[in-house]
Amino acid sequence: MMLPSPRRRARAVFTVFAALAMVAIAPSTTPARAAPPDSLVMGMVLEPPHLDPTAGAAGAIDEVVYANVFEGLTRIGPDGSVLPALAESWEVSEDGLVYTFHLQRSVTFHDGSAFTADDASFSLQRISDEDSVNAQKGLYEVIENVVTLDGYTLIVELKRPDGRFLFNLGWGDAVMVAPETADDNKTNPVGTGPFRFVRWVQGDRVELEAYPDYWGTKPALQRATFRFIPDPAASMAALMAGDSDAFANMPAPESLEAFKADDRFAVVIGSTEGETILALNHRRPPLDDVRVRRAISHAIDRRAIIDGAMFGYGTPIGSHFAPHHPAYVDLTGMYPHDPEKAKALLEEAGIAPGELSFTLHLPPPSYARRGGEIVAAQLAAVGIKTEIIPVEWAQWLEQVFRGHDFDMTIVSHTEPLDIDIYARDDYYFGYDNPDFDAVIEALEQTTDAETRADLYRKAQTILAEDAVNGFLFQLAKHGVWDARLRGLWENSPIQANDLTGASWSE
Amino acid sequence: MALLEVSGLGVDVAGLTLLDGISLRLDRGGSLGVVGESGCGKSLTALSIMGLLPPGLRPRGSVRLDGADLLDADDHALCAVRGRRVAMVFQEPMTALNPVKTIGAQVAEGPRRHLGLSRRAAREHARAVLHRVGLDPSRVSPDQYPHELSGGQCQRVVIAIAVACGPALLIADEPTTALDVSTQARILDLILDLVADEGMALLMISHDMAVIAETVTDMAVMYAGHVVEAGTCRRVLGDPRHPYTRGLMDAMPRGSGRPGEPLAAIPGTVPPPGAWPAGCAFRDRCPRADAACAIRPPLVADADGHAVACHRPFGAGERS
Amino acid sequence: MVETPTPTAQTMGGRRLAATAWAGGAVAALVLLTALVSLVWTPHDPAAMDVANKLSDPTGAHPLGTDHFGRDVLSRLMVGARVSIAVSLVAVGLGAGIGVPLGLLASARHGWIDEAVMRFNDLAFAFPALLTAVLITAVLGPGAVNAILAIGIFNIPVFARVARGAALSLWTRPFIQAARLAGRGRTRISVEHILPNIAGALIVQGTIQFALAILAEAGLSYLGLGSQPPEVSWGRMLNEAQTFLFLDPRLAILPGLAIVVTVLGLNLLGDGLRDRLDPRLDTRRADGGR
Amino acid sequence: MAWFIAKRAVALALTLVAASLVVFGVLEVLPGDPALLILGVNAREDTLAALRESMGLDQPAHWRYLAWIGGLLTGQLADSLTYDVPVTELLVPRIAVSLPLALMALTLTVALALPLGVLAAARRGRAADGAIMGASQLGIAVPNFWLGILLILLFAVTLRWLPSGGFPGWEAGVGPALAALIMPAVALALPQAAILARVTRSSVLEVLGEDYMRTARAKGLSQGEALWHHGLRNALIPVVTIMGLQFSFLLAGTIIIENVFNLPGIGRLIFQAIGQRDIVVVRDLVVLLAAMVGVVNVLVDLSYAVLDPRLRRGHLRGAHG
Repeated sequence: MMLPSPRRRARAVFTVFAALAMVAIAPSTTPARAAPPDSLVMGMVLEPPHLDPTAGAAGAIDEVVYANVFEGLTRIGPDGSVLPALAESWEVSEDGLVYTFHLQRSVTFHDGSAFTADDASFSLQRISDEDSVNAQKGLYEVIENVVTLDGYTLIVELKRPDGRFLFNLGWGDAVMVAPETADDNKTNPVGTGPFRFVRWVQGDRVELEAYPDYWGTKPALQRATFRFIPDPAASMAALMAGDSDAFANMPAPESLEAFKADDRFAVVIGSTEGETILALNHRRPPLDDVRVRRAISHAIDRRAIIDGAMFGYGTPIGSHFAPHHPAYVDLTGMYPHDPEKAKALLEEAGIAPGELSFTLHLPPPSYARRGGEIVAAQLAAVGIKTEIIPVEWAQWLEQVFRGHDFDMTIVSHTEPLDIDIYARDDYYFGYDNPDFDAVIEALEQTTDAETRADLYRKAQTILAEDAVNGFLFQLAKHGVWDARLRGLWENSPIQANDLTGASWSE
Repeated sequence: MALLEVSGLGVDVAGLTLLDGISLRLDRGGSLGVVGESGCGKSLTALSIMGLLPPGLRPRGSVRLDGADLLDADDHALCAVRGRRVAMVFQEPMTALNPVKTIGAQVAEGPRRHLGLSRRAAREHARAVLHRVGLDPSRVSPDQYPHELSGGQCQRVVIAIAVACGPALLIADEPTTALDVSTQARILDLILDLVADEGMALLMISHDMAVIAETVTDMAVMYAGHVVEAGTCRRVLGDPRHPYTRGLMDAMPRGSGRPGEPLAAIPGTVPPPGAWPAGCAFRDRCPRADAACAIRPPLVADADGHAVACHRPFGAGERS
Repeated sequence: MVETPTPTAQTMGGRRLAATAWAGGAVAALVLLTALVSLVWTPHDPAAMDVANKLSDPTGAHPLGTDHFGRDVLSRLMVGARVSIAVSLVAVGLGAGIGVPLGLLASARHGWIDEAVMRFNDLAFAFPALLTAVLITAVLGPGAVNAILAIGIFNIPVFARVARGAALSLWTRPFIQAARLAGRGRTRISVEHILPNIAGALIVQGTIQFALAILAEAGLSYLGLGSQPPEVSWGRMLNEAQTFLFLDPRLAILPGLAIVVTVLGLNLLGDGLRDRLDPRLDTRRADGGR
Repeated sequence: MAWFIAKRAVALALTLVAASLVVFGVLEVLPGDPALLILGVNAREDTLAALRESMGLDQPAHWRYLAWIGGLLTGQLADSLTYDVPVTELLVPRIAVSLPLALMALTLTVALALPLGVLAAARRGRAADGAIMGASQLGIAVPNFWLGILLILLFAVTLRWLPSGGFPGWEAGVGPALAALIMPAVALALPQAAILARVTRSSVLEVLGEDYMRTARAKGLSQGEALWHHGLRNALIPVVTIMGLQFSFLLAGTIIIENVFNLPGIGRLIFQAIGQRDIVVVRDLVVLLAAMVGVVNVLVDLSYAVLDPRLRRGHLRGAHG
C-alpha cells in the first residue's frame, strides 16, 4: 500500500508482476502430505444434493454412496459387467418374465437390523410404485409383482421380457434400503455397504468409515472422505497440496500434463459412458434435412474439439456408442472433416452461405462451454452462424430437454448403453425413424448376447447414416491420484467411486 | 521586563505579506486593545502570539513572553505555554467548543495537562471554574453539551477554558461580536472581573472602539496589516491623529457595526492582501492623501508614547 | 480572508486540471482509442483459433502470447476493451438517462413524487447490488445486454440522488426565481436552466460510475453472467483464465491489469474534474460504490 | 431512544416486506423447474408431478408466499429443495464461514483505513499523503476477485504459505480456519480500505479546519492530541456512514470471493442455489442479507447518536413531540 512515488510505484507493480510470471516455472517442492495408510480423501467436482440414490438423478449421489454405503441385488463391475451383490445368485424363467433371487444371508444394515427378502421387496416396490419419485422410474416400471418366498428368496415378475433388467438392478436407483430408515436416507443414509455414513459438512465434504459388521470382504480403508471442490483450479491446488489424495475424474484436463510430469501422482485415463454430442433439433427446419445435418457433421473437426476443449483427452465417435463396448463400430470415417464438402451439401440443400443461423445452448460443463466455442468457430467456417446461449442445468432441462426450444446443444449422455433414447417418442432432438425403432424393439426382446451385439451395430450405423446429431467424442475419465494408491477404478461404466478395493501400497 | 513584547512581527504566505512590522508591548497586569476593521490583521496578530497560525503562514520578527521568543520555540515548548501562560477567548463561542464533548470535560482538559491534576481533581476544578464564570452547577451542569447552552453561556465556557489554568496573559479576540447586545455587556464585565481578580494581562481585540474604550488602558489601531496609531486610550481616543482612527470613531456611535461592513464614514473597504497600494495602505480611502503618501509613513511616537504612521496626521485637537 | 465564490457552471473554467487528472485522462483516452482501433484492426483475428499453438508464451507474432484455444491475447485484450467500455458506457447512460430525469422531477415537484423517488432509492440500496445483479441475470439469462440492465439499474438511484441534490440548491437561486416569475414551466426550467448548471456534477459522477461499471462488468463476467463467447470482455477473459491459473497465470494477470489501469485512469480523471468542477462532492464517491 | 429504535424497526420491517415481495416475484419468473433438475432426463411426467406436490410447488403463488412469510416469522424455515434439510440447518455452518469472513474484512478495512486516512490528513500535501492517496487510487481500481487471484498465485502457489482455497471447518482448529480466511478477507478488504481511507482523510481535513480544534490547541494540546481527543470522534461520523455501506458491499462481495477461494459460505450457497433453482434457499438468503443490511443501517444510525450528542437530543425531542 505504501508506495512513495509514481516511479517507485511502477517498479513495485512490475516486481509483483515479475514474481507472478515466475509462478509458471516455479518447481513444486513440497511433497504431498503423507496420508495415514487407512484413510482416503477423494475429491469431487459436484456436491450431491442429498445422499439417497433412489430419489434423485444427480450423479454425485452415486459417486459418494454407490457400492460404498448402499448395495443393490446386483452390481456393476469396473468393466461394466453385471455381478452378484446382495443377491448371491438368481434364475430367470424361459420366457424371461420371472426372476428368482437368492439373497446373501448374514447381511445387516448399518443400524444393525438384518437384511431380508422383505427389505428387498420393499425396496423394489418403493421405486416402481405409483407415487414413486425415483428418477429412473421408467426402468423399473416393468416390474409387475414382487413376492418373498422365504426370508432369503425373492421372486420378481415382469410385465414383459427386459434384456437389461439385471443391469438396471445394478444402478444406484435400485439399491436396497430398510423400510424404517428409507425416509431419512437423504440426510442420514443407512445401507448395507462396506462403509457407513459418519457426517456431511454441507458445502464441504461427506465422511464415511468402515462398517465393522460388513458381510463381504472388508475394505482396506478405515475412513473415506469425499471433498467437494467445484473450481478446477482449486482442485488442482488441493491435490498438489495433499489436501485431497485422489480425483477419480479431474475436472480440468488442461492440468493433467502437470500431474503427469510429477511422479508423486498417477494419471490414469479411462473411459466413461459419456457420449458427447452436438444435438440437433429435428423439429426445426432445415435441421430435418439430412443433407444439412451431414453438412454439419462434415464441418466438425472432432480432433480440434478434443484438443482444444479437452486438451487431447477423449475418443472421437461416429455414432452414439461407447468405443470400449464390444459391439462398437468405428463410424468416425463416415463424415471426415471437410468444409468444402459441407458447403457443397448446404448448397445442394438450397441454402446460401451465411443464410443459416442457429442457437447453440450450452450447459455449464467445460466440454460444452469450451467445445461449443470451437464448434461455433467451425460452423462459421462453412457459413453457418451460431448464437451461443449459456444455460444452467435447470434451464437446459426445462428449455431444451423438455421444452424443445433450441436449435443445437452440446451435452454428454452419460447413462450406459443409452442408444435406445433415439427410439423414444418426442425425445428432445426429435429424431423419428421407424427402422431404428424396430431395431431397438428387437433389442428389448432379445437376451442372446451375440444377437444383441448385432442389433447394437445396426443401430449405430443407422444413426450415423442419418447424421442424427453431430457425434463428437466419448468423454474420458481423467483419474489423478497419489501414486501409492491402488484399487481405484480406471474406467467409469457407471458414475460411482467404488472404494471397496482401494488401498495404500507401501 | 514586559510580559509580552512583540517587535517587528510579520506574517507571509506564498510571497504575500499579510502582516508587517507589528510592535506591541504589554506589562504584567496591563491591558492593551487592538482595533481595526475586519481583515486588517488583528486576529492574525493574536494567532501569531499563540503560535496557532494556519498551515502555510510563516511569521517573522519576534514575540517575547517573559523574555523568551515564542517564534523560535518548538511545538513542545509552545504547548507548555499555551493555556498555561497565554490563553485565548475566541469570537464564535458556538463553533469554538467541541460539540461531542461535555463542557466540564473541555474545561478540565487544560488543568489536567498543565496543573498535573488527577482526572477527578480536574473535574472538580472545572466545576469550580465554571461556577466562577457564572455557570452555576445547579443550573448548568458540567455534564451538558455545548448545543444545550445559549451563546452567552457557551462564551462563558470558552472563557472558563481560557482562565482555567490561571494564565498571565488573556487574549480576547472579538469575544462579544457573535453575541446579542444585552449579553455583550455581561461577558465584557466578566472578562474585566476575571482579569482584575487574577491579575492577568489582557489583550483585547475588537473592531468596536466602544469595547476597547471600556476594557483597556492602551490601544493600537491596525489597518491593512500595519499599526497606524498607538498609545494610551486616553490619548488615542481623546485626540486621534490618523485619518483612519478618526473614521473608525465616526462610525462608532452606530454601535451595530458588524465586521466586514463598510464604515459609513470611510468610503470603500479594506483592500485584501496583495492589493494594498504602495506607500500608505490607507491612501486610496483617505480624504487627506496626497503625493507624499506614495511613500510608506513610519510609525513615529511623540514624547507621551502616542505614535502615528501618517504623512498628513490631524494636529492635536484638530477636528475633521 | 479571500472569499471563494460558490462554484457553479459559470466559474467552471477557473481552476486548472491537476497533472494526475491529465494522466488519468490520457490513459482513459488511450484505452478508448485502442477500443476504437480494434473496430478496424487487430494484430490477429481475435476469434481465430489455433489449437496446436495454444498457451504459447509471448513471441514476435503474438506479443502477449496465445490463450487456451491459441487465440492472440493482445487482439483479445483490444477487443475486450471495446466490450467492457461499451457495456459500461451504455449501463451508465441508462442509469443517467432514467436517474437524472427522476432526480430533476423529484426536485421540481417535491411532494409525493419526491417521496416516491427517494423511497425507491432506499429500497434499491437495501439489497447488496451484486446479489441483485446475479438474480437479474439468472432470470434474464447471462449476456452482455442483461449485464447492462443489471448494472444500469444500480446507476439509476445514484444519478437520481446527485441530480436531485444539486438541483434542489439551484431552485432558490435568483435566476431560477426570475425564470419562474417570467412564467416558464417547471419542466422547461429544469431542462433549460437546471440541467446545464448541474452538468458538472453529473459529469463527475458519470466518470466515477463509469469506472465502477467496468469493475461490475468484470465481476459479472468473471462469474460467467456477463458477456458470453464469442464476445470478448476483460471479465470474460478472467473467467476463462481461471482454470489456467496454475498453468499460465499470464492469462489471468493481463486482463486484470487492463482493468486496473483503465479504472485508475478514469478515477484520476474523475477526481481531477471534481476538484475543478465541484469540490463539495468529495465524500459522495464511495456512496455510489458497489 | 426506545422510540427511535421502534421507529427504525418498523421501517426496516416494511423494507423487508417489500424486499420479500420483490424476491418472491423474481423467483416466480425464474426459468427452470427444480423438480426436473432433481429427477433428471429420464424422469416421467407423473414422477415429476408427485415430486412437485411433495415440495408444495403445486400450490397457488399467494398461498406459497404466505406460507413462506409465516414460516419466517415463526422461525420454521422450509426444507431446501435440493438438500432436503431445513434451510436453518444449511445456513448455520455457512454463516460460520461468511460472518467471520465479513467481520475480518471489515476489521482489516478499518484497521488499515483509519490510521492511513488520519496520517494522510495530518501530513496533507507531503510525501506520506501522496503515497497513501496514490496507493488508495490503485486500491480502488483493483477488482477484489482479481486481487484474490493474485494473492493465491503469490501466497499459495509460489510461496506456499497459505492454502489456495477451501475451508477446513472450525473444528479443525482456529489456526487453520483463520489461515483459510485471511486471503479472502484481504482481497475483500483492500479495495474497501482504499475507499475508506480517502473518506477518512477528507473528513479529518474538514475537522482540522474547525474552530474547536484551534480551541483545543490553545489549551496546550499538541496537534496529535487535539486530533485524537477532539478531532477523531467528529471525523468518524461520515466515516461510519461509509462503513455501514461497505458492510453491505462486503456481504455481497462474499458471493464472488467465496467462489474464488472455494469457501462454503453464504455467498457460494446463494450462487449455487440460484443455479440449482433452489428457490427456498434463495429467497430465505436474500431476505436474510437484506435484513443484515437493514440492521447494519440501524446500527449506523444508532452510532451517530453515540458519536454526536446533538442527534441524541434530536431523537429525544422526536420522542416527546
